Amino acid sequence: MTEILFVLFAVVATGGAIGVVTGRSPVASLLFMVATLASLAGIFVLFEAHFLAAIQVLVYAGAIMVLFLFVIMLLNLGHDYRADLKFGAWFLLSLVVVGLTAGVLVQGLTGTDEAGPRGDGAAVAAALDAAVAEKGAVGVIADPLFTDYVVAFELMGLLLLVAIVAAVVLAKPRNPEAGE
Amino acid sequence: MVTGVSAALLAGLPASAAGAVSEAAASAGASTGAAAWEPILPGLIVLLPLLGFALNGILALLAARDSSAALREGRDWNPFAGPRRPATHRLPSWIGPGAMALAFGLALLNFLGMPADLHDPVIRSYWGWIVTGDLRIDAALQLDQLSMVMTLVVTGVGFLIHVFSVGYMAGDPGYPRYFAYLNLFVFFMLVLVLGSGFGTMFVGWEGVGLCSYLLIGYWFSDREKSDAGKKAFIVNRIGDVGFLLAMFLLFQGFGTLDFIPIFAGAEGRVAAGGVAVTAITLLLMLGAAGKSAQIPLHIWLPDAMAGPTPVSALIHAATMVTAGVYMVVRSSVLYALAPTSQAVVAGIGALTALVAATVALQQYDIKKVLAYSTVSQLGFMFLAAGVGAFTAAVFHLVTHAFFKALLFLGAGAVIHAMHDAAHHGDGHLDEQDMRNMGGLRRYMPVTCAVMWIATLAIAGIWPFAGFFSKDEIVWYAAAWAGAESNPFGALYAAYWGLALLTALLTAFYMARLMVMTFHGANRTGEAARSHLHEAPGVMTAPLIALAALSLFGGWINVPEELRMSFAGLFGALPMSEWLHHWLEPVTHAAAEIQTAGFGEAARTAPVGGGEAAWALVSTLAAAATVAAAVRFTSTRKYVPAAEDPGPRRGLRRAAYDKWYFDEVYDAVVVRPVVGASRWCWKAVDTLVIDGFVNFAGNFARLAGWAASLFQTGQVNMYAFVLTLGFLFVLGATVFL
Amino acid sequence: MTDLLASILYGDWILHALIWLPLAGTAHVLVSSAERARNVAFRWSAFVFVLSLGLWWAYDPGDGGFAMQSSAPWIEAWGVSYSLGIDGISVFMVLLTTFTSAIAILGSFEYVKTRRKAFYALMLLLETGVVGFFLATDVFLFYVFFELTLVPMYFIVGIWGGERRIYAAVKFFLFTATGSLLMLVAILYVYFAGGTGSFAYDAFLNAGMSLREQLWLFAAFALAFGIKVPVFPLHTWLPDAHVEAPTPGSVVLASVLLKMGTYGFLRFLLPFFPEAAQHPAVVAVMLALGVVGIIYAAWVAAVQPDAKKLVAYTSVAHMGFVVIGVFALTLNGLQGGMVVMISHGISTGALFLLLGMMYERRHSRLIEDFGGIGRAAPWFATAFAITALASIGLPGTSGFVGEFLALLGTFETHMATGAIAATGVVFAAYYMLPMVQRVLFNELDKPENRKFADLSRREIAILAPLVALMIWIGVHPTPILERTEPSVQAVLERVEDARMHAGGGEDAATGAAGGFRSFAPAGDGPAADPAPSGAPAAPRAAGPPGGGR
Amino acid sequence: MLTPALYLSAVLFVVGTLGVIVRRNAIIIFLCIELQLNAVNLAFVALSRYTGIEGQLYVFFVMTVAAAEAAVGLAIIISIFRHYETVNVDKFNVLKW
Repeated sequence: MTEILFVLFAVVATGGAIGVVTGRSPVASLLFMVATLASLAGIFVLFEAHFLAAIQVLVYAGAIMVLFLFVIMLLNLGHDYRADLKFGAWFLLSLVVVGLTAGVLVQGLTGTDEAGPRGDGAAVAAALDAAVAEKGAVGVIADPLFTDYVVAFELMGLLLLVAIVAAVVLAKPRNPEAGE
Repeated sequence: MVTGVSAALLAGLPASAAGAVSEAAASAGASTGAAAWEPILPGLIVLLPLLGFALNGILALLAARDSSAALREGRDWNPFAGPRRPATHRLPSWIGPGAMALAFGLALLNFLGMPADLHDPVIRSYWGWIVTGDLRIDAALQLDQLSMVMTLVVTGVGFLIHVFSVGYMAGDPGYPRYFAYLNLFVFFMLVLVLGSGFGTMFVGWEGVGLCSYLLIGYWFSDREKSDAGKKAFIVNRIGDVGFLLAMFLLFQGFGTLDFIPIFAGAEGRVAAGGVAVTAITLLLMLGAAGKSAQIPLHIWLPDAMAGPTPVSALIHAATMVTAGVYMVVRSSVLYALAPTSQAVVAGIGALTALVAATVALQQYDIKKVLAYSTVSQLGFMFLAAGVGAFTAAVFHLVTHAFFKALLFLGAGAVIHAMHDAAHHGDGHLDEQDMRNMGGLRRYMPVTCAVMWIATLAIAGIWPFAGFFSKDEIVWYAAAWAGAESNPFGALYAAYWGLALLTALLTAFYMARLMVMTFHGANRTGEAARSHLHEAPGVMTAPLIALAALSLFGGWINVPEELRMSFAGLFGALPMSEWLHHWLEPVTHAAAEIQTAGFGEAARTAPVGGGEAAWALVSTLAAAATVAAAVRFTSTRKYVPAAEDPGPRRGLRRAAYDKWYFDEVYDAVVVRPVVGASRWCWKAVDTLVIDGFVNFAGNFARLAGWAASLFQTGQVNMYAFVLTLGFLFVLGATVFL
Repeated sequence: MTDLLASILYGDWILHALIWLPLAGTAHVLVSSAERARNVAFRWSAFVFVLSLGLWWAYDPGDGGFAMQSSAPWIEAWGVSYSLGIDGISVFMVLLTTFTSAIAILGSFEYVKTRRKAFYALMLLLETGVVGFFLATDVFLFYVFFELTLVPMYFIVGIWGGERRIYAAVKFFLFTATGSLLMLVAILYVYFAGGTGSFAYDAFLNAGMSLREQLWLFAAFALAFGIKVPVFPLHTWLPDAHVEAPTPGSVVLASVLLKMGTYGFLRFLLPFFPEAAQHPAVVAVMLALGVVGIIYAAWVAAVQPDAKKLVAYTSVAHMGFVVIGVFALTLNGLQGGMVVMISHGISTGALFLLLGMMYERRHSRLIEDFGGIGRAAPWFATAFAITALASIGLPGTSGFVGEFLALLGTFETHMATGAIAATGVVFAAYYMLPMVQRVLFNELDKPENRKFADLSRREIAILAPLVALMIWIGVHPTPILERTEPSVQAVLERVEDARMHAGGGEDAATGAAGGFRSFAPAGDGPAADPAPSGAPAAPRAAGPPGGGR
Repeated sequence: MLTPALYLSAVLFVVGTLGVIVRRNAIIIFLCIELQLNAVNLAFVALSRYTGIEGQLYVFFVMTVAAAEAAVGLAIIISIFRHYETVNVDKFNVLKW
């Protein structure tokens, strides 16, 4: 069952990704992207990462993609498709390089043991399952986040704050009369 | 610190002990000698002119402050205008000559006190000048017979010329500066002649060159005059390189630069006629040629006439230019050991004497004639030194100092008069051109009379001073030509012939000068003529003193053979060959070496006839030449300089143009060096070296430009390149 | 004086004080106002100079080794320490530095009008760097100070310079940095390959490099110092830097920074790599470069239209004398090199100050813009003439003593080189006198020059000590010579020891022995001379001993 | 199931890369970058099963950064669009030299 679901999600994700790249209009690409994100969330669930799957749907597919959509709408780019995709030699060259990269990546990843890189995959998975059972899907992430990684977590907050301020400043329309 | 060192035993020590010799010379205070003579404050002789320089220098700086302030404010400034000169222009009249008088008096005291049989020089060492490792150059004075004679000449003639200058330079705004330079010159000249080694001598050597430079360019606002000073300095420096190299060789060979150990050890240390001593002496001769204006470095002296005339008298006639002769005589031992060098020195001297005399024949500038005459007479001195007649060289140096100083000062008096006349005359009048003179005898009888005495002296007419000294030189050339084992006998004989010829030329051009200046019709012009006048007493007094010296100066060394020539007049002179005996301690070593090498000098000239006979011949010939010149010159019509282009072509034109030495040097040396300098700058420095440097810089810039081609500004491109890089790194981690 | 200094433990603190007091001055300048900056800076530098004067008495030459040594660990893991010491070579360099720094700051009062605080802060920082360079006895520390001097000079040229200041500053920086980076590599090589485990001077002395290694290391060091000196083909940064630098920058550059190169020769190059230093090929190359530098620079100087550039090229010529003096590897040559360094620092520094005064008055450096200044400003002309004469080595001035000794020392071992170099004396007159003539003499034909102001009191105060020093060193250099001699002798002995280890067969001193052959009396054949070729031959041994003073 | 997940991650990543290289629309390039990030997220999540909870933590952080990046990036795009009236990256080439 899991394998079937994985293949299904994988096919949708890959298809969505290709759709993103080849989508005729930004809105189409965006919708393909949402499909990809959603199927990735499904795969997350297969890997017992329920909390992340939820966030993926809520934040990514929901919030961030809507943000993109807003921008597309704001800039009125919905039906703007003029030679957007670079065909020709450039496309072929890129395809070769990207294909090579894929090949090398696959080559590098081939032989990754089902037991995981350290060889104690089963034990880790068991421990993880036990932890989830004990603390719940959220608690298992929240616990290290607020203990060992609290500094990084706080910095993330700071980063978001900075990003918000930056976005406001950058996107603020300049008043030509103000001379700036 | 002032401790007398008498190195009495030095000369007698065997050569192998020369180390101990220099040690003894170095260790101040060790009195090993038996000589009891204590010189009286010899340091003060040197110090007095320096003191004069310091005082006059301060006055000069103070005066210059006023004059430059006046210049800036655009007002006239003439310190001589008021009824009473300012102190800065009054005091030098006393400080300058005063310092000289004191120095001369002190020198005279020492000279009189110096025992005639003083065998070894007295060294007074003051401080270690350059002391490092095995090199020790002391600031020390050496008093011996030679340096005493030179000191007397320098301070004595120097004093007279200082007195003359008081009159001559009156009216010049730079009056104190002039005396400062003049005093400084005397200081350096005394260091030169009194220095106890080549190192100390070199200080004076370059110092007098500096003063010569400053005094030639005394009127520095005049482009030509400061050019002349520069030329003198640079040409002198060429000679100085020879001097320096000779010092280096001497130091290598002897481990010291002091005279005493070098001359005492020379015979044992260097092979007679060897390469080393020949090189040393030739290099020293290069130095001497530079300082004493011998071919090929004589070109600066005629230009040096740009300086005030008393300067020409003091520096470029009486003292500084004879420094080369002094140096050769001082190194007589070395020269005696290098017969080849001697032949070269004599050859240079003879050639210079002849060439300069021919040029003098065709000059119209009174000072140029005298300048070439000086070069010619210096040639005689080198001829004397070259043929081993070191005493004769010094003798001629002394008499020449008298009569040439007199000639120059006389010319100065003439120029002084002409200058005043030119002020009142119409238009431009070259106050030094003899074509503008003529008939000055009427206006300046004293000057005319004393200059005739000097002319007869330089012409070599008995019984004037020049006769004895010149005759001795000529005779020595003849005598050594006949020495049995002289390898250069034929050469010496040729020198003798040249010397005789030159002596006659000398008589001719000097008589020409006198006639053109003082006799015949006056060519000064109507307006100017009434302002011609005799020089003031402060100028004529030194002239008269020098005239007396020119008249009787030769008596200090009347040859034994000619002693009886005075018999009819005063009875035989009691002091025959006095100078010869006086200088014996200095020159005897050289004389012995020469006699050992060449054999005894001959008693007859190469073409027969003894000393007395040739003396008679030469004085008669000189007298005849003077008479001929007077006749020839008087009958010729001279027009004022402005209307005369000079001789047109042929040898006369070539002599008029000084045999084109300046032009040749300009083409062969000056232009190539300047051209090479420019080439070095423009081609090597700017093009090659900086080109390489800039290429390195530009290469980096080029590489940056090439790399910047990737910077298209296209995000896709960047992403692509990024991916490529990622691919490489990934490939490396996966496959390697 | 010595007792007084001992009673205040002068030797214990003076070296540290000389390095850090200028830095304190830098801080003080930065917190004071722009108007007061120059006074503050001058007081600090004058204070440091007065303090340093005690070295004249407190430094006891002894055996020529380092005196007043002190050491404290700095970076212990690498064996780096803060070690200072002074010997006969560095004592005069330090005195020269403190002296010229004070003079240069005093000379900049009218010249520097903008960003005065920064300027004086940099000048004092530069003094710290240079003094530290001369006093460091730890190679790492020495390198740090060497680089530290680069930065202030770069800014001084680049900010307060003339029109092409950026080009000049960058050129200066790149030239020097190139050399010093190579030297850093060489230092690290000695440190690692030699297994010294420490950057101490003595450790480097005993690193025990093979001849082959030494030659490479020598090349790296020689390049670094040769650029700084500068030696002939590496000199082109100097004229540009000098021309563009402000007067005080030129003064310090000429007086002190160039000496860092030749000081490096004496302090590091010869002692660290003695076998390479007396390798015939190396000696031949260095001497040839020195001689070419003397004559070439003199020629190029002679045709410069820009007075400052002319003087800059004369620096190259003067430093050529130092190079030949050093690589002649004779005591006289080395001593001569030392005196030329001191003398050049004084006379060329003074020349740059004088040129700066000319520039302040007329805003031109072109020789042709002047003429007849001797009439308008006689005091200025007097100072200028004396300085110029000292620069061309007239006897009785400092220049002569150094050039004479350097040439003499060169001539002892390398006759031809010495003879060719001696012609530099003529060319010195060839470049200097025409400039003197065209500036001071000739007709006063330009109306602007009639207003050329004579020296002010401040300017007299600047020039008088310089002129006095030129003459004093020229008349009585012995006190200097006797202080430097033991240290110079120690350097020489180290090279000569290596020569003995090397076997002495192919050494350069055979030339010396050859030079003496002609002096041997006939019959005493040179082949019979048993004296070892390295030792002075017989006649020299008979020279006057150094005793009696 | 680990290896297929990693393969998928790789494929998504290169597809995203291709998009960045070949698209001109800045918004789509952004989307492709998000795609790349998600590909990596997938790898993290897959591996967290075998190495520990940290993998998921990193995904959390990546998402935060992605959000921040999207906010700022989109703001920049708006700003650029105002100036150039286009989001075609070929037109933005002042970022050179």
